[in-house]
Amino acid sequence: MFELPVTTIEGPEIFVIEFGDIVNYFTVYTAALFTFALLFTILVIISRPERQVDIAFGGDAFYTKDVTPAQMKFQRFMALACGLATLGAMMSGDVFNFTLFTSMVGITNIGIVAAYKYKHVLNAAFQYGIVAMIATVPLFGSAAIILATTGTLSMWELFGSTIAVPLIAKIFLVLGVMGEGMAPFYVAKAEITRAPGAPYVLMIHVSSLLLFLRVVEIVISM
Amino acid sequence: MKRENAFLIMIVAGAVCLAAGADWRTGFFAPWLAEILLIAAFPVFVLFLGLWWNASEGEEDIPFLGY
Amino acid sequence: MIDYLIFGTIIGLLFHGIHRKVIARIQGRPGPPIWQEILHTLKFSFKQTWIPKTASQTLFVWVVLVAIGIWSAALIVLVTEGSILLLFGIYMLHKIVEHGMGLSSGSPYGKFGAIRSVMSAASELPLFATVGAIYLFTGSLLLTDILAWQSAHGPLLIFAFPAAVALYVVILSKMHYSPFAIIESKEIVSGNMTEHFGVWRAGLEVAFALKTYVLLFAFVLLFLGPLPLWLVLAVMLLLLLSLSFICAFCPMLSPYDTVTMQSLTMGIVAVYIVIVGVILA
Amino acid sequence: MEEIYILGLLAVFLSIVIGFWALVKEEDDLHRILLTDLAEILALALIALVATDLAEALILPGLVVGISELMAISEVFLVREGLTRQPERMLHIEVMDSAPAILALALIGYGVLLSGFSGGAVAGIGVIFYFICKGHDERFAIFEVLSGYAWVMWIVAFFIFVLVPQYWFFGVLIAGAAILLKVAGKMSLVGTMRGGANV
Repeated sequence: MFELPVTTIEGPEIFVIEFGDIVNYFTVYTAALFTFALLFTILVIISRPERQVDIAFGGDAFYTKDVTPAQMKFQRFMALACGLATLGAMMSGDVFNFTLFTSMVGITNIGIVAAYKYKHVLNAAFQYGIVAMIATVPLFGSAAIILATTGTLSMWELFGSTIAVPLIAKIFLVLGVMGEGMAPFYVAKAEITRAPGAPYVLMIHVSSLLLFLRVVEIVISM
Repeated sequence: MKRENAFLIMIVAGAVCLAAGADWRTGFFAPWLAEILLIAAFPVFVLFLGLWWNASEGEEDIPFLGY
Repeated sequence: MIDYLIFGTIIGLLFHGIHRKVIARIQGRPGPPIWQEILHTLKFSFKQTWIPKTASQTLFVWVVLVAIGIWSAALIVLVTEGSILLLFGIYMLHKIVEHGMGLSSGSPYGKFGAIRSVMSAASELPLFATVGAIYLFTGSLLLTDILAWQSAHGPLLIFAFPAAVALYVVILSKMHYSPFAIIESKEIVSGNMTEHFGVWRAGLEVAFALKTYVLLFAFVLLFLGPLPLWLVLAVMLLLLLSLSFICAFCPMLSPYDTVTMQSLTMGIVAVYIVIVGVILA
Repeated sequence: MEEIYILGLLAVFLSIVIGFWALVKEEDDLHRILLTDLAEILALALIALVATDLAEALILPGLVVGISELMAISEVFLVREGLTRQPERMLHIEVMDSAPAILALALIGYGVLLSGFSGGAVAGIGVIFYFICKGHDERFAIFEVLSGYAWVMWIVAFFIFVLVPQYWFFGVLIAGAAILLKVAGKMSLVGTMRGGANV
């Protein structure tokens, strides 16, 4: 019943999940991304945090921060939520749902780092939060412009050759996803990486890279 | 990890790899199944091959660690 | 299929050995024999190994499996002539492996490597410029269609030269000893690979060999079109030699210079795409 | 129609430029949070420009996401600045001793009468008013239970719509009551979670 209009970009469609007029789909590409996100979500569940070793530069001294899983309950939960949001964004067949999942990833990313009480990590989380928040402007803006100019938000319609999506909406979409956690704003993320809890911190990168890969697919297909 | 266990897993993963490779050539099952099996089994095969090689047999000297 | 993987691993390791040899010769050292990296991998897999007590154990091991898995998948995409978007998606996922490797060990050196890996996220961006440029010309991202287009029109190297340069920079930034290889530079021991030794390092060597093979192979397929296998291998070797020359002559850049260089490449290709796709179209 | 939309779009773009420029210029972090909230409103304006019923449906999730992000970074800001002390009671007037129960009851009653989202908001204000006047001991377990039930009702209503559409009116009533509980519960949490003992 549902035929993806373009298969020359991301390979053939595998199957669709229908919720009324919201139709999620898997192609070879998105299924691969989905599997990857699933793998790392499972890793978040089953792995314990690492214990960071800090060295005092200029000497032989080092000390280990002891972290137990109980202390990391909140991060673990947030990382899990982040994984689920990423999974949703990977299979979403609707631009607005995609933007919602993206902003959810932004919120959970703030949550993952905000629980650490180190000043520089909190500072990075704050700056990152500001960027993530203002990124919702182009993010939802692009969805709104697409809706206003084409009358639909379903990727099944938008990917067809009959509908021309304005360039500004595409640029906004990419900018929005980038703001929720991608490249130009990575300096804050590099600070965040200093927080302990590798499996959970890693989820920040997993989600943002996968989102970026997905948005590239969406923008090229539109 | 016990030497026998590592060996067993390595053999199983290797067999899956070979079967997937053969399947992909002959087209007996769907090619995507062969591809997925291969992607899943090949890393396991590589790691457990090494683990089997270096697993202790219980008779070595204890290596000198640190100062 | 498994034969492709084993072939790719061995050729990739051999390429790494040649890479080291060429660099050594340019720098006036005798250098190791070219099969050194194969021996290296075998040596690592024979050595005793364990997981550091400070590490996040599951992640520490899984990251190695994931590394081999994604590059096997990339090779399969190339062999079955699938979508290059998927191929480059896998390249991006390699970033996660880099982070995971560094972060999972708890070692400060690994952590520094991982942080540098986050900072050099700009190295992935030229890749999408490449994908965009190829799409502008061929109207498809399936390797089958791209190869067919090149058989009909001639190699993309001529039509989309800046895109080829961008991909070249991308490959360069992932080579060992490259000026962009800040994540494993020696002032932080081995960067994010520091704590992965023994079997884990052997697994990573296999993954990196596949990575080198896949990236060079992809460059040949994307920009020169369908060639017989021996010619493909010869061109890959030539490409590798040119990369080795650059690696031998250039010092390691500082992290910020690396990001600047890669962003500049991205910018140039973006301007090129705008000219070709918007103004000329 | 088309021209009006373009005109509106231009106005919003201009505001976005001004807003972002202000954000770049601003040094004080607290002011930056406020400016961020202002910028967020521009996203809502962009959605509102669509000017159909669908826009209304899209604004709500956008608003929720914006508010939750705002609350998240405000919390980060508070922790970073070390502002975790309980605020002392600022306002104390006579009506706050005598009236809270009756006023809260009236508001909640009116909220129930309205039902749905706006009803939830009114009832939530009633609960907040009660908490402001009488103090609170973070009895959040009750609210969690309440929201859990509301969620279950919501799902039940959803199934009624999907499986037995002829009973849609029943479904609407359940969903309306559920969202009333949910919004009232959430609203009453505003400004009360300050990390005190959870009883």
